[in-house]
Amino acid sequence: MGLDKDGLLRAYRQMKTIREFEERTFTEIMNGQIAGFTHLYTGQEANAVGVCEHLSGNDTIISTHRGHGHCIARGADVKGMMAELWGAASGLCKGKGGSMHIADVDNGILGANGIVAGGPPISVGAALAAKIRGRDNVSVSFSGDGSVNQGTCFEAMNLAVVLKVPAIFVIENNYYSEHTSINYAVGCDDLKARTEGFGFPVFVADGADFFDVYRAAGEAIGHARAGNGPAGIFCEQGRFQGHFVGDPQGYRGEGELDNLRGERDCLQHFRARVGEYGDVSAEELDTIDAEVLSLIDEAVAEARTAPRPTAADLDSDVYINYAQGGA
Amino acid sequence: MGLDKDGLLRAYRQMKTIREFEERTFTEIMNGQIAGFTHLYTGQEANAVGVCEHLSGNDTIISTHRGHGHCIARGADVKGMMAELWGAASGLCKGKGGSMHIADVDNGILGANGIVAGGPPISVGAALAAKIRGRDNVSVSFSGDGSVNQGTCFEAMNLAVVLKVPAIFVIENNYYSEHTSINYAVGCDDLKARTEGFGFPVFVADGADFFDVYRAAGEAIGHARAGNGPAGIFCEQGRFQGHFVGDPQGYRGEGELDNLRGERDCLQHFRARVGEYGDVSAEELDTIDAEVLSLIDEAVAEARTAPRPTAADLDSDVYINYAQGGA
Amino acid sequence: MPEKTMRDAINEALHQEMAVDDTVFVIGEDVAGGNGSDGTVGCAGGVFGVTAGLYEKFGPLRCIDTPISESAIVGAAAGAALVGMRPVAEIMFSDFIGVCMDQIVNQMAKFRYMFGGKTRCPAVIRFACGAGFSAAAQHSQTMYQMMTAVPGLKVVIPSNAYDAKGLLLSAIRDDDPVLFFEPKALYQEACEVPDEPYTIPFGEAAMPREGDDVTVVAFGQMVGRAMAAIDGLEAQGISCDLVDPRTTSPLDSETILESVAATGRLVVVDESPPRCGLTADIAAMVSEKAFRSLQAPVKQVCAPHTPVPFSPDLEAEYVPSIDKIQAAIRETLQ
Amino acid sequence: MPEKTMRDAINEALHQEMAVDDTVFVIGEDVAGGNGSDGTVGCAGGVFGVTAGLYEKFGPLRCIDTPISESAIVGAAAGAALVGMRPVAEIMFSDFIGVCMDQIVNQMAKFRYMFGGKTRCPAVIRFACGAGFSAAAQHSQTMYQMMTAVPGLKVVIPSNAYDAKGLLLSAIRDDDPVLFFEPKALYQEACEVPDEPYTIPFGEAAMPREGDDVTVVAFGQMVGRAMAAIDGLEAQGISCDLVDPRTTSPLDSETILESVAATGRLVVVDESPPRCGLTADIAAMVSEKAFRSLQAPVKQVCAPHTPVPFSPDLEAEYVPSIDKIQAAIRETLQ
Ligand SMILES: Cc1ncc(C[n+]2csc(CCOP(=O)(O)OP(=O)(O)O)c2C)c(N)n1
Ligand SMILES: Cc1ncc(C[n+]2csc(CCOP(=O)(O)OP(=O)(O)O)c2C)c(N)n1
Ligand SMILES: [Mg+2]
Ligand SMILES: [Mg+2]
Repeated sequence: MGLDKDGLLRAYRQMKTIREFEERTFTEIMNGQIAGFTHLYTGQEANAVGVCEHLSGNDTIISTHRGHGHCIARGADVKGMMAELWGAASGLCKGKGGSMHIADVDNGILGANGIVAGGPPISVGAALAAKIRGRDNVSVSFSGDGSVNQGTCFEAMNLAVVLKVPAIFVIENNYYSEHTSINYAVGCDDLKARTEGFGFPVFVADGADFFDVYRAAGEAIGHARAGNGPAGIFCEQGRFQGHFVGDPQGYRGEGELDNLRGERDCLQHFRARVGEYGDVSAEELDTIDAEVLSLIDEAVAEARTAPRPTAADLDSDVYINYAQGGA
Repeated sequence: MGLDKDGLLRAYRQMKTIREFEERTFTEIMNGQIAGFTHLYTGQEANAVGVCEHLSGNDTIISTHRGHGHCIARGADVKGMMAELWGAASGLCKGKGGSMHIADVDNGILGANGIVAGGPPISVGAALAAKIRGRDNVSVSFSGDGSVNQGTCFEAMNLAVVLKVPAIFVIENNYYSEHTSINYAVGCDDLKARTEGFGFPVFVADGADFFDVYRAAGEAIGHARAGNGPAGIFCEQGRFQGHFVGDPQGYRGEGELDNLRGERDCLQHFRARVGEYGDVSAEELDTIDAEVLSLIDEAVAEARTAPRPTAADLDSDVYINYAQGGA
Repeated sequence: MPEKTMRDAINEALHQEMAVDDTVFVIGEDVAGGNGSDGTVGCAGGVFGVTAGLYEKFGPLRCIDTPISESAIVGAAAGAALVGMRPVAEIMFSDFIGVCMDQIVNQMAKFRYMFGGKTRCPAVIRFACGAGFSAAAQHSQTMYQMMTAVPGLKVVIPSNAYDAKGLLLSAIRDDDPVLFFEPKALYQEACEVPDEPYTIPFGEAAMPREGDDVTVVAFGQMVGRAMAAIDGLEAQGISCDLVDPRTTSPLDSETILESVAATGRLVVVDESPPRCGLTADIAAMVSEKAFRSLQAPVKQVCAPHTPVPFSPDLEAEYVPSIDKIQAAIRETLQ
Repeated sequence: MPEKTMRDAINEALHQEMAVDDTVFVIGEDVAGGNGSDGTVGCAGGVFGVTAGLYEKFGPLRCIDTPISESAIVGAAAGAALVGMRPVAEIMFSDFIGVCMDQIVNQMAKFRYMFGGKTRCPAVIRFACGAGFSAAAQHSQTMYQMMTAVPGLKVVIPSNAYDAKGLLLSAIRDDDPVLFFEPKALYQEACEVPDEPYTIPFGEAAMPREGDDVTVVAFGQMVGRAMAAIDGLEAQGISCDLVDPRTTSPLDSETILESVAATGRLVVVDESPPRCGLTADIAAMVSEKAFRSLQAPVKQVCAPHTPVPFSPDLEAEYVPSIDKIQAAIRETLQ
């Protein structure tokens, strides 16, 4: 496994933080507290954390419209994120970005991204930079099962192979792109094979099982860090919520959601199986649960009362510098 | 084979017409007679003809920047094409399109296309129309070995499978995209497998061998016409000219061009092997050669003296009708 | 007459035209919804519900879901149109023109010209556009100003449900490619809309307010605000012509110029950023053609030169407000 | 001073900046050429030869060939820039913005704003643009007018070799994303260009002609024609200011306005089509801000509202000619 006790506890804390962040966000949206389009990551936490626990230093990620989990997993400030959802001036993006654009570039987060498959080409660029500089860092992009049908995603995969750069393509199959099943939108029968056809290995993981994702991610990232070019990670795990908050989910089969929440919860799974990997007690995890809950409470309380941006903030941050005569 | 004597003679005539059209175009460009960017199909004639001899009626093709051969093979008027290269008002596109936009939509030619991989999505649309109408026609797009790395090409292939439409993807591997080898630009080792990964069969042919292309195209087109969804045809054959007229071709290996012209000429091959497929004499082919040459001579003579478009023609044909107040 | 929302008016237009013309079909992401799932096919009807019921009524060959492949969607529409169909493609947000611009700008728009006038491409592409949902920088742009710049495209921006229905029917029957921009902030706005099909010709502006002092030209979402701004100034004795061009390409410059000839003053309102936009386009045209009648500089009221911000507070500052429109009107009267 | 073509001046700027800053690299289709072949790697140096010699000098990690994947090229530049590199990507023809617009318009341009000002994206994208080669509708567009509409992008259009070198060095050193449009008709045009590196600041127009009667503003390829037009009018006793903005975003509106304050007349020349373009942009700005000084309507001289035709005869009619520019200047004096 390669995770010591601290590592196991940290991984759990990260997953739990994502879960509670998302559940609370859901509540606050239903309360009318948060504006805009918000896509929750609830249920898929093990994907993000299983991958990001391998990252540090100059390693970067680039995320999707469903980005909260990836950002938290890579270490984004949770309070800054919550404030951002509220559109507060203290938000990670000063309220200018919102849920779909949370970023922290200096800390390796090249941003959530509102454009499906907007991220993979950019990720290849960060990977290319690593190669040019002779660094061993990797660049991770997350894509959904729907996103892989966008041309930009294919281009990025091929270019990464051509340039042999350390780009990691994480494909999160949650079975749907919006209201459409992967069975329909991906024409071929075997998405893993289609992806491998581009010329890099894809490691498959059960996204309900943190330990399995962590293993697969380790193999993929190890491959790339060693200078062997790109690699893929293919995680299967349904989302517990609708595509966006408010989605009536008419595409779900009977009992599908109950089954997901009941049988395929990565937090439950972690608790049930962590003993195989280290000496972690239920109490320790309970303590984390409580800490996480109070962190989220604080984050919400602060976001709620944080100052809002004003008209004066509107047109800053478009350019770093705009020479004389700027618009 | 399925080609009777008339069919064999027609196929040869088509290939020869393309060859002479291109050789003459080369000469006229060198003479400064033809403006613009022109990409010649010399050497690849069997690809276009081997495919298009299966087409008729409502079947459509969409071509590339290297489009003369495809258009002639699908039946475009050779004189209209030559006049178009000259920018004459009598050109197939009234001089407005030029080499990269030769089209004859009413006769199944949805156009050459200056945008690499611009064609495949459009071809899927024509195929979709066939399916909606319950017709058995097919829609063929041509792409080069470089073009298959453009995102639009991947999107089109996946969508064709999803919608199960009779789209035929012809991939012409002439080993280069401009100055770059397929060995570099296609990251994986097996382009056929990468393409098949999208979920349709790809039939491989030797592009120097008309009979082989005709066979592979028959299988692919038969598959699609029968309602089984898209299919691919993969032809390998080098081009005898540079990427465009004027290309210094520094990427060629020693003897490469001599070998192509000497060993892999589809016209020579046809003459050498046609006896296996039908009772065609060298004299009959010689007659065709002479007829083709005089057709091209006439086409050039007419193009040279054809009236040019004038300022009055500039802004017609932008819209079919533009209601009051148009720009 | 029954009141209908813009969403329902568009939906009705689609239902009616598909019923009478079997070359019309819709294609896009989740225009049906549920395909391949264990749930209900047709459950979505578009993420804004605009194509609701089409799958049930016309089946899978005429209400076609796609993967997330906008270039392929537009290309499929373009190709089908070239061979005689009348596709209505949906690109969910106009911002996504970014991933399919080539098929719109270099293909559809140019076929007829490049092919010497020997073809037609009667495709319609529908987009939800504009700000107002806190949808941030990649889901709130208008984009119609950039598309107005493209010869070969017709560009439609309805400002109310009535116009939306009539303009969409015209768009589908038009033999040229038409981009149809639906300000998403207006989907829920209702007005009287006849049940029967009707068309509104392109290139004919509407004039929802008439007055003497100032000409106001506004687009899409801004028409309602301009109306409110004008109504609010009535008490102060200011009266305005309000011109809603409805289509920006073709543009009804006559109506605008006639109005300016009478008022001598012009305010142009759009929610896009200022550079190379529609407000400049109109202002330049009027400043040239009505030079002698203009008694004051043409005022442009538009968004600042910034991406659309997420924060509701900032977004409210970003989109031209009634106040700002009124201030501009007053300024031209000084 | 030595004379150099615009191609060579740009090439020199790339060589010089790559020599002193190892975060600079070039990436694009055939910027080296020959990769994977049995021939010579580096044989192309770009299809217009602009990147010639960079592969030989700086090797495969800094002169990077790519597949035909423009979205991936721009994305790669954007991503590398986000993590501190200074990529110079080449998109062969500006028309191909169609297949990579999202990465330019929705990604690069908006990072800084969306991310609350906490990042920078110092990428340069170079494009060959404009008409003049009979390259027809998909290889002759300018596109810079559409990109000027996009907040977050800086847009540069050099009109001669000297400016091209200085502006490119500024572009590479700039911390914002810069789109650099090279009028391909000018690649072979030469003028005096110093051997040393130098920069030209953005937002500062050049004034290659000075005069009293009319202000002419022209962009890119049109600057030379405007110069010829103005020189030709001298004999008739007409003298003009010629403003070459050099960058359209930022735009040096001061210089334009100062000139118009003196002349009272303005002609704006660009080779793009008229709608929502740069001529309208400038005309509207001046008509508003210099309303009282203008003694005649602002004249826009631009292409018609059509795609670029192939035929050399038609293309010659399409692009604004010296005659048309002179006619417009004379008209403003009537
Ligand atoms: C280019 C583009 N097309 C469409 C959309 C609208 N959209 C947002 S999310 C989404 C579905 C994405 O599906 P998937 O990649 O599987 O990710 P998931 O939502 O399942 O996490 C769509 C179609 C978009 N944001 N960008
Ligand atoms: C989108 C786009 N990118 C780049 C080009 C420039 N270009 C024209 S042809 C070509 C190479 C095409 O290679 P391939 O698909 O193998 O076709 P071939 O020329 O070999 O027939 C390139 C890069 C283009 N026309 N369109
Ligand atoms: Mg999904
Ligand atoms: Mg090739």
